[in-house]
Amino acid sequence: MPPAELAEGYRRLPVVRAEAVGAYTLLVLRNDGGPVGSPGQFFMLRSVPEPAAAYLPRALSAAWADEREIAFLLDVRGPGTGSLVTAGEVELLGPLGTGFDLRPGASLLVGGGIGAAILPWLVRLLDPAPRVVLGFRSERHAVCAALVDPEATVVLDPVVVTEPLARLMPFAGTVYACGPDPMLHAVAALCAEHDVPCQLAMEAAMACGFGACYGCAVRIDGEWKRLCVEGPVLAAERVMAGA
Amino acid sequence: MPPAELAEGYRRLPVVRAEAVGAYTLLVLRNDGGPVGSPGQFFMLRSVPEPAAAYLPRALSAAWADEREIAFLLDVRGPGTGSLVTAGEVELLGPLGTGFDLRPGASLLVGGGIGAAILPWLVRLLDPAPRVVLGFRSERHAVCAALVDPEATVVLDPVVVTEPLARLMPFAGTVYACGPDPMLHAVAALCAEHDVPCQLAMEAAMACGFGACYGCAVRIDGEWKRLCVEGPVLAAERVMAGA
Amino acid sequence: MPDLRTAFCGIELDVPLVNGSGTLDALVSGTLGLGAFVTKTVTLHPREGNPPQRIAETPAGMVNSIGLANPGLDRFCEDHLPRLTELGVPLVVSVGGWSREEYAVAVARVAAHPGVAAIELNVSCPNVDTGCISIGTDGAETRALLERCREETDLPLLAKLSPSVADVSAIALAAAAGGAAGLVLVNTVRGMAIDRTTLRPLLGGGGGGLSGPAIKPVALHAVYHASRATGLPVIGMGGVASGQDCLEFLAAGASVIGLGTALFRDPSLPARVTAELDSLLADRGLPAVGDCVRLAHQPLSKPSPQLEGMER
Amino acid sequence: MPDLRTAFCGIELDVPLVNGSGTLDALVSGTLGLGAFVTKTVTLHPREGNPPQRIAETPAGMVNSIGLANPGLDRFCEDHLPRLTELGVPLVVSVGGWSREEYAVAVARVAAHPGVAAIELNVSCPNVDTGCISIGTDGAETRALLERCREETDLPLLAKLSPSVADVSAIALAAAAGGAAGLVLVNTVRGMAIDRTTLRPLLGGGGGGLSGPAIKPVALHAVYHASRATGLPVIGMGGVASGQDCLEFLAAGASVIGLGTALFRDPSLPARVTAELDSLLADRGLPAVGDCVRLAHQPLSKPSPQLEGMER
Ligand SMILES: Cc1cc2nc3c(=O)[nH]c(=O)nc-3n(C[C@H](O)[C@H](O)[C@H](O)COP(=O)(O)OP(=O)(O)OC[C@H]3O[C@@H](n4cnc5c(N)ncnc54)[C@H](O)[C@@H]3O)c2cc1C
Ligand SMILES: Cc1cc2nc3c(=O)[nH]c(=O)nc-3n(C[C@H](O)[C@H](O)[C@H](O)COP(=O)(O)OP(=O)(O)OC[C@H]3O[C@@H](n4cnc5c(N)ncnc54)[C@H](O)[C@@H]3O)c2cc1C
Ligand SMILES: Cc1cc2nc3c(=O)[nH]c(=O)nc-3n(C[C@H](O)[C@H](O)[C@H](O)COP(=O)(O)O)c2cc1C
Ligand SMILES: Cc1cc2nc3c(=O)[nH]c(=O)nc-3n(C[C@H](O)[C@H](O)[C@H](O)COP(=O)(O)O)c2cc1C
Ligand code: FES
Ligand code: FES
Repeated sequence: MPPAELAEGYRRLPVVRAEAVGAYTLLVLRNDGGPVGSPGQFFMLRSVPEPAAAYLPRALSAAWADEREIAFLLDVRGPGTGSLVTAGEVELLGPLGTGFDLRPGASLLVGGGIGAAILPWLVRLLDPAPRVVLGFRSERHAVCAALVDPEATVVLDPVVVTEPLARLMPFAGTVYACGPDPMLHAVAALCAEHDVPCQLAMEAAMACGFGACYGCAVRIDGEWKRLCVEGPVLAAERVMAGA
Repeated sequence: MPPAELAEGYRRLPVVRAEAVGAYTLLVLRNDGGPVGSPGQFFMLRSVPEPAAAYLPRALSAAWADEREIAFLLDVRGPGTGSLVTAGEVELLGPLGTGFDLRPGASLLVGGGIGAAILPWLVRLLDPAPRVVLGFRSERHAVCAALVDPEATVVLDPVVVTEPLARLMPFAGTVYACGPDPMLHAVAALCAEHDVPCQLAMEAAMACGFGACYGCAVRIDGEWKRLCVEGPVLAAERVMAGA
Repeated sequence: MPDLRTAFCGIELDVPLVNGSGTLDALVSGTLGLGAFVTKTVTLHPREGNPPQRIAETPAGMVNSIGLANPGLDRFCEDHLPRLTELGVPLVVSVGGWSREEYAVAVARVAAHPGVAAIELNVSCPNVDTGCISIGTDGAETRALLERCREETDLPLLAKLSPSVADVSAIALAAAAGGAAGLVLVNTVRGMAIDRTTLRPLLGGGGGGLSGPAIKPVALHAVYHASRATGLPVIGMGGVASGQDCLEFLAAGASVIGLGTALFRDPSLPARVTAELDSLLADRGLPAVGDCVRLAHQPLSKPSPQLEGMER
Repeated sequence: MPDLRTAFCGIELDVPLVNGSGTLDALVSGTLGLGAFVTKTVTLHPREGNPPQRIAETPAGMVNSIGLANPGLDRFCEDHLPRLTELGVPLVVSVGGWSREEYAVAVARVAAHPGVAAIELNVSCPNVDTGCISIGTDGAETRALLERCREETDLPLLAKLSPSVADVSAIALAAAAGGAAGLVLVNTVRGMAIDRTTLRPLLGGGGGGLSGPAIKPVALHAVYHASRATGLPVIGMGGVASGQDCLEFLAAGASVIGLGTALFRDPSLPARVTAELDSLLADRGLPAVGDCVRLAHQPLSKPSPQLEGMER
């Protein structure tokens, strides 16, 4: 975010609806025409009025977004996400960070758990239509697969996404992945093995989202670097460097 | 409150309405049939969900109350009262402390500012109907006088309530007063001079309301004592002792 | 049903919950389901306490400047103590003073009373300028105080310490060396409130002590380090408001949990926390509350039954 | 319009607001309307910082264990410093170290650079076990450090102190005696977070530093006492989140206010606080921000224009 926009701070948006999608919750905000960025970037969100139990804002990447609405798919884990899905209004800062770098040619999307949250938007933008492989903990968690791609290949625990993925290797195109760290590392290793370009959308605990707190340290280029500044989407090589 | 009831803690009640009464706000709760006590006792209130800006509950005496509704007249000063008048639900503990001791015979009610808040209920219970003298900072603050008694004598700054009160002395009955400390001391002094029995409803910053914190110290019997345990309504002599 | 009974310095508690000294008057409100009752700190001479305003609300907490208001040792022993020993739960008496001898006199008098389970030495009250707080910031003084009081009684002596020191472990070790049977951590954190209108110190006593959820991380730090350093049993407190908070204090090294400021917001807290603790232990498959104590001192690589069935 | 300009140790600020060291990277986000910029603490050698998790949310605040991540003096001076001096606001460089000589080397190198307005000595980082924090808990060490660094530069030296000591005034007096031109109060309060699932210390560094509104009363206490004890100008911080908070810190003795954790929640904070401060001063009829400084040190009986038109 350019410093001048950042200095204007959070903007307040009304919640249009918050509804269960299996084990997750879809939160839809009415956008005021403000910028939404691109898939893989993220926003910092907090609910209004300030909840006593969640002092810090929460990082979320949009499931889809345009000038009229911004949607998030949430895994409600604690007080921050809990207060967001019951709020009437939320405040949001962003888009922040660097999203996916959409490459020409074929694409393969890999999502694990709530990592699937940010794929619907990507699916809409990719042409030709991507292949999608998703892994979930349970049927309830897998309900959201329909939001991403009704034709997605879905595996459930104990099967891991790298199983179907391996069968698609070597893939002649770009792999875009989002999910828990161990999954991302496995996907990156598989892609490296087959020399397939791969981008990873990562997560870290974030206090600010704009490079101020140094809280979001992730191993990048073999060092602890700020995910909100370098990512959250990173070329797989940068994550694997020295790993 | 008996220990066994106290141990059950706060009870949650829905807000029926919150409406401006001049400079003050009337907050009406739907009671669940729970105990309401008597005029001059008080409740501790907090809004739901917990507001980030008000950790402690707030002490309020009811304007009137029965098994169906409990009403409070509030002077919105800070985050606690502010969150109460915008809440959909509140939690309340009480009735706490000792209220007015309703004496047979004639009565005279004196209220200063938001001190008038607790008089409507008293007016309803007293028989014969009391004389009422109220003092306010401005016309806007005086609007609530109608809730207490449409026939009340109302004075505005810079006139003080002790002016009309002095003209009613010696009063052949009991004086019940609520308002800021300097007013209460002046009323008590006037009553003492004329040997008129007088009860004062006092205020102090309270953290708990049930004798636990020792925060609500007031000069009583010439010592710092807990207002929530000894009062909040006190015989004027106890307040004047050693003052 | 997990077993919530706990033995602390030889005292048997039905639930591992006590009040923080000065945060409950059981003679007014009963003990609300606590496993033991701790009195407000009593001093040799009666103290009226500080003039109002005595409390100020702060973010997620409050600052108080009560100033050790108490009836003094004589009236306490004659009037209060007999009624306190009838409460039906073990009784801990908190004493404070301005010199070693004052403490020693108080300890001897209180210990002479049947029905007192332990004596807590408050060497950490921030609301008096001299005396207890200055003892509790000095390791040698703390040790000497414990040694002197040890001469007066065989009852367990507990040292209540302040987190407002550079190294709480050092003070805890000194208390241990002096013969403390257990530690009580933490007292309030030194703080101050400024009146938003007059812009002068808000509290009658000038400064005050910060308590409530705001100080929970400070308290966990003190409990963790003092417990590791001394190995003594600890009553842990500072901002506890839920069963989950209790679990964290137990893991940090406490074996009994103190409830303070959060009681002011909710007198049903002991009952609620007991229920929450019970179900949290059951979820983890832990048979007794003692199984949580000091977990945070052990590396995670050890087999950790308490994680079974848990998901991040 | 009240005059918000402030002179602090000879540095001219358009608004009396700075960031707390380590809570803003101006090279990424700009200075957001602050009156001066303070760098993250730089050390002689590069530091990667602590492994994650580095931050934990707590009631009305957070605990961090960043571990002084910084590029080291060389890269800082070559790469960062030239860009930082172009920000358009006065620049304060924060330095830390593990010995007096390390600080002295860093001070000399930084001072050699044109465009540095002052140097802040961080003797209070809770996220490293030795070094700066152990200096800042010891008056004699603190004084000797200031004296040694004084030899290297004529730039104003500011001492950034920890509130996690028994007597912050004593450390402040030692810094003053050593030649500190001003004080920066407070660094984070020592704290800890326990992982709610594993029940082990949550932060990669074990313990951490508590910041945010939770510590505001602790910070006000430190500012009030250190300012009274030394008479030095103070940059006051700890949980500031509004213009009203600023007023309280000014009254307690600060002449410049530091914004830290609250910036994480709201990058528009400097602009909002400036507007609020402006209108609060106007409401009180105070012509300049300096008129608030140290008000809390004066008894209320003095004529108090700042109360005119105010009602409790
Ligand atoms: C760039 C990015 C995009 C994200 N997109 C989504 C999304 O689309 N949908 C979704 O459900 N979640 C997403 N997350 C994760 C989401 O931010 C966390 O689940 C959320 O902050 C947890 O908050 P809580 O109150 O539910 O839980 P709590 O556990 O109470 O959170 C407590 C604190 O821990 C921090 N924290 C701990 N672990 C993490 C983590 N792995 N990631 C982030 N914060 C953490 C939180 O920020 C907060 O400060 C994203 C995270 C990042 C960094
Ligand atoms: C027994 C009793 C009955 C009361 N009845 C009423 C009533 O019917 N209507 C009404 O409007 N007000 C009443 N009050 C006063 C009311 O409690 C305070 O105005 C209110 O707590 C202020 O909260 P706030 O968030 O608006 O303001 P803040 O100033 O933000 O309150 C901050 C803190 O200061 C405390 N505090 C400071 N001064 C006082 C004081 N004089 N009294 C109580 N708390 C104080 C509050 O409890 C709170 O913890 C009563 C007080 C008492 C003790
Ligand atoms: C109003 C109040 C009065 C207190 N009085 C005493 C006291 O007399 N003696 C003592 O040792 N501690 C006293 N304390 C400290 C508490 O016992 C407890 O150690 C501290 O408040 C931290 O716990 P909490 O955050 O749960 O309140 C008092 C605390 C409060 C808030
Ligand atoms: C994430 C984080 C990193 C910090 N890094 C430093 C640092 O490098 N050097 C320093 O002197 N203080 C550092 N601090 C302390 C702040 O500058 C400030 O003194 C403290 O956070 C209190 O202010 P606050 O409550 O407004 O955040 C850091 C604080 C935080 C929260
Ligand atoms: S979230 Fe604060 S630096 Fe990345
Ligand atoms: S309000 Fe707590 S003792 Fe009276």
